[in-house]
Amino acid sequence: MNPSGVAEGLAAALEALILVASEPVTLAQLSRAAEATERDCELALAELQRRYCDSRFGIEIASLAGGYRFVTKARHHRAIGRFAEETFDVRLSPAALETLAIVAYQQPISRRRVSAIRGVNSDAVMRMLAVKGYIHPVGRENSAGSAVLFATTTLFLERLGLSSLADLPALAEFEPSVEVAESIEAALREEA
Amino acid sequence: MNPSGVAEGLAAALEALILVASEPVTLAQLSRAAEATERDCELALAELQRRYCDSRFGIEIASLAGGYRFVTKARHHRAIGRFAEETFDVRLSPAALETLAIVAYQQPISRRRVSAIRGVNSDAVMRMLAVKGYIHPVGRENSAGSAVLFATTTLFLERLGLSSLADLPALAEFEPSVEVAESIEAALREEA
Amino acid sequence: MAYEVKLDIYEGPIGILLSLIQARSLDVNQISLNELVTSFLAEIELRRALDLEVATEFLLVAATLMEIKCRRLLPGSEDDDQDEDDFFDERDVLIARLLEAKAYRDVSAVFAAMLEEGIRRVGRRVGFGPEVAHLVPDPLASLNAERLAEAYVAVLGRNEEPEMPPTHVTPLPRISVAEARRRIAEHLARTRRATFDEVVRDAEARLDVVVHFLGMLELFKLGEVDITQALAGAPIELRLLLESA
Repeated sequence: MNPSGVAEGLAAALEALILVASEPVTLAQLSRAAEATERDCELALAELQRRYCDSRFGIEIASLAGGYRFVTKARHHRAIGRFAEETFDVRLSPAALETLAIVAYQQPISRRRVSAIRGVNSDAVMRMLAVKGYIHPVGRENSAGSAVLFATTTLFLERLGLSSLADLPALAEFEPSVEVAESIEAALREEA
Repeated sequence: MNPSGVAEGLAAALEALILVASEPVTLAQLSRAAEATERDCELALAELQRRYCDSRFGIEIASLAGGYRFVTKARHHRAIGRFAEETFDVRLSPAALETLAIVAYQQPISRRRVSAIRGVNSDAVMRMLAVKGYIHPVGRENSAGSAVLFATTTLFLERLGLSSLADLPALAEFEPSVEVAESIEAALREEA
Repeated sequence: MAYEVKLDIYEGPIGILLSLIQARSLDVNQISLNELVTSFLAEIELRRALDLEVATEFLLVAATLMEIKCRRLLPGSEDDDQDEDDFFDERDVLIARLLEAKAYRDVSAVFAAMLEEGIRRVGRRVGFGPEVAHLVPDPLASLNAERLAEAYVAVLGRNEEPEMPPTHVTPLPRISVAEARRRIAEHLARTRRATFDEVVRDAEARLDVVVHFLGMLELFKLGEVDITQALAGAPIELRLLLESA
């Protein structure tokens, strides 16, 4: 087989592997399964990704959550919405979004700690997020019996279109400005 | 847009639909979701299937069981086997066991309900159990569009050496032990 | 109230207070603590049926708010410095919590936008198709009926862990400030004079006392009662000024 034939065969194998994975597949996993170097895999993947960029394709290979994964192109979302099997509904309530934000930035974190930050019991919301697959238990605070700690999942990264947690918006940019702080303070200072 | 442009857009939409469907998609389903006639869909599908015949692709669109689905080409099965060995390690067993137990005792049951009982998203485990033939879809909750319900298969009964579901162990024998009751009580006390 | 704030039932007191403040900060000069407290108490009223833990959080915030309000109404109170320090600490803690809540709320709006975009590209979650099913190792190699039953019981048992343990059992205030005001007015209509202690003799919870106290201050503002207190800590005496209709 000539070199280009090898590369072509590798690309096809990687494509097959990415199809059967139900989560993003890492370069390391692909390299082991295809018995090829990571370098060769990267080249083949770049070729694959380029191929699917063509508008004739309704699908593409995205780099998400630290791996590669087949996804549909955005412009077909309405057709998919009509097809909606178990519904791909991901609309989250403001409370769920806030909770998710706290877990994302403070993970691993216990339910109790999330509740303390939000100032309201968040167990039900946390449970819902776990059932939906956005967060999952990753351990316990100290030992058996202590509070379960939660972290975000790869599904969370995928749905937000992030390749890793490092790509989350910097929280510092969302810290209230001095004016906001002052207006809140003023609200609590103003005489009746 | 010229006729071929329309067909191209349709083929891309069908491709996207087939990619995300967890069961083979019928022509009727595709036609409804893509808002195109079945005749147009058939033409676009033939074009799609032809495209993936090219050996550069590691995947193809098969028509089977009355529908269309993406499958991997046979020559990549060794690589997929290595990937499967690595992915489905022993860690999965407890999750698989729990999930199967819930389906066995509460069938027919939707994926969502199983996730709610386990408290973590169980879609991937449910799919894997279906792939291994332990469970299968048996209908929908109410009508088209509502959640698919799953039940255990005869293979499941065979593996357990049971002649029917009636032979599943009665649950009364497995009521929570004293230790479990005590640990729950302790948790309550600690909170107070 | 002229403010239409859509409040989420899971928002909690910090979230609600933040929403109320934000709705008003369109015009910072118009923010009135009085209104804020009134709106907040109205929200509490709406949430009476909520679980106890939520109630407790509401109480803590309400108590802080009311304390802030009382301090403003009675600027010349002669509390000692320690009290004053505690008060400012409490207020600062409340402000810090509001600011933290605001940061997460703002970033969660970005999450919402990202998710909105994310759902347009649906990932394949199908996993191994039937053509490669035989390659997947059996996840339940050592399956037997007893293990299955044990697993089922274990899952159900785990579910029984209380999600919202009944930790604090402080009840919500049973009455609103308006109602407290009416009760005080009724009391004074009968007796013309009373001490605050007499008015709140039947109050069961500390917050009920606070609510009555606010009611009393409102009556004072309306010019319906006169309030005197000889010394800090001495009984507060109320005297009816007008016959209520």
